[in-house]
Amino acid sequence: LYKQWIPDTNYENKTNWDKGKVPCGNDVVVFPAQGKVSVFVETTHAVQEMRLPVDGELILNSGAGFYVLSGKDPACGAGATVQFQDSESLQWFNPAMWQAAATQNDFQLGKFLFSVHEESVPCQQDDVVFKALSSFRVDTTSSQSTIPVTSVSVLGKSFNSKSEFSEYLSTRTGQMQFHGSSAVTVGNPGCGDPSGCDCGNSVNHQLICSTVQCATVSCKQPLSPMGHCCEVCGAIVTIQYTVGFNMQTYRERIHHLFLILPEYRSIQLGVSKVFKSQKLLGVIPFSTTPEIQVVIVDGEEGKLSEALAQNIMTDIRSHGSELGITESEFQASSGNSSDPS
Amino acid sequence: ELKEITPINQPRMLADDGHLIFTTGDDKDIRFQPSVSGRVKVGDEDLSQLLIQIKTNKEDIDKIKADGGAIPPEISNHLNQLDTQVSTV
Amino acid sequence: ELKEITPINQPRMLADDGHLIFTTGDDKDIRFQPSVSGRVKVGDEDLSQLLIQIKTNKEDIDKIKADGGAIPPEISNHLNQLDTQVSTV
Amino acid sequence: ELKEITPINQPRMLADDGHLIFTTGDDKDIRFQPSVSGRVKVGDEDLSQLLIQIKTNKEDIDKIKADGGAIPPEISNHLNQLDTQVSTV
Repeated sequence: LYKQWIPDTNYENKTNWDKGKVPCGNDVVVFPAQGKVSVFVETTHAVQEMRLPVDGELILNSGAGFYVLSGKDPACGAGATVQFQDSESLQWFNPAMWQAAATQNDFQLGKFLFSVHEESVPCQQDDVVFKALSSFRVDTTSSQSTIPVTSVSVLGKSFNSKSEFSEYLSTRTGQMQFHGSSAVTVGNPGCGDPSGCDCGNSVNHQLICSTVQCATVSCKQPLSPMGHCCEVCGAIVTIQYTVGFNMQTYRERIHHLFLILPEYRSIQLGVSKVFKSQKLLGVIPFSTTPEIQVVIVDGEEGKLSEALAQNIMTDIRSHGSELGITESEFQASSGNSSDPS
Repeated sequence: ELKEITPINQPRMLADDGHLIFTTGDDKDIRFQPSVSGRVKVGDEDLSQLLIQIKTNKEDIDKIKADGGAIPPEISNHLNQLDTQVSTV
Repeated sequence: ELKEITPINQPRMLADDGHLIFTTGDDKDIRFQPSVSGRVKVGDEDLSQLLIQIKTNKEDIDKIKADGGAIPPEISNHLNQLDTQVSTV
Repeated sequence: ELKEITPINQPRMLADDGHLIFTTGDDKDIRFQPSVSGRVKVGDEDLSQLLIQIKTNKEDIDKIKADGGAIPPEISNHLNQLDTQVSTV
């Protein structure tokens, strides 16, 4: 899948300025002296004065630039000191910083995929996207020395060679964009298994969840999906599969059969491969088996999610064998569950 | 996919340890375009004027190399003296 | 309606197809003014130094044009030789 | 005149009476650093070339100051004339 970093350090992004507006011709623009930042400038701006950081850069898109006026800019107001916001604390392992999609085009179309928290952050088989006409600053600190992914695209250039990307990281721009203790490495093979791959982020589970604020849940039996940081109200369908199961096909099938229906508009559904410990006598873990976890939430008590889970179970009963599905069960936060057959 | 974007080739204005640096990517220029009445100045110096001066200097030098510069007064004096001596022999 | 201020007559820095362009406005300059102890450099060259050199060169040329440069040794030799000849006549 | 001085060494771009000014703090340079294959141009002139010319000019001037430039034809003529006169005495 593609995972796209949401924040940017673009000049035109008004949320990057302390006054909540892009500075205009009467303003004094101040970048904090010690903030190491790479700022992307997409268009032309008038400034009264701009103070750059001691170490930092402005990347100028074609047509972008700065000019000064002889008098006041009548459209700008009295003029003020406008400061660029600090972006030091934005962490790679914060799930809220990422959007997921099946194709790059889906980002433009706003077709985002819901994932459990661990998979909201780029998985080892993912292609990481930083928006083409933008710059950013991301803190990669983690307990691991590297963050392996398949590819990273920055400023419109896609890197899938380990050495080329490591060279990019050593450039001035690379060092301003990526800071922190772990090195992002590209060239990890994509997911070659049609039934899907384990994300690989369970090793970072604590770090990921340390950034997440869980909402209080109001359902009878909140569920704890694997890879998620919070209890949820909704339903989980667990699928055992065999040869012939294709995760991408199955994700699309659920979308076409159910998610496009108006009654399911508020549904968020994430499909992932997880490794569940098999427990001997229910206590001692003795092996792990991959299975498919379908997490369904609806932002409310979970009734709608349960209805969808029932629909999915029905579909599996009729078409499971064609889809490579051998067994399935569901649990809902209402307390209902399928008969474990 | 992404089509028209030239990757990582944009010019930059950057600060490096307080130095102000203007850079460009491969094959890309930095151009100063003074207008008829506006000047590009480095400190108090008018860059265009000085660049014209470079060429004037070169032309002057070429002329001196070809034809010699002024005649040093010692030479003139020496020649005049010799003239006098020769004419009075 | 006053929002449409074109930067056309204003001094500006602009990226154009990867080139970085500094354009001055009508009667308006662009100045690069480092601190007293800072320099303006083009690549590895110290532009400030070189601009001073242009003026020094001009002064030197003016002096050569006024007073001549060094006396070429052929001339000195020739004059000495004539001196000797004249004195022995 | 710069309105105020920032205590920190932040490079600045500012408007001064409609002029566009780039400044740096103490001991900090302003550098123009195109890529290896990119050039710095002033109008249509290649600044890097012109900077080389400054040095060439200086070398030429030094040579002229040391050895003299070309021998002015008046001098050559004068000397030849003296030669003739002396030899016919």
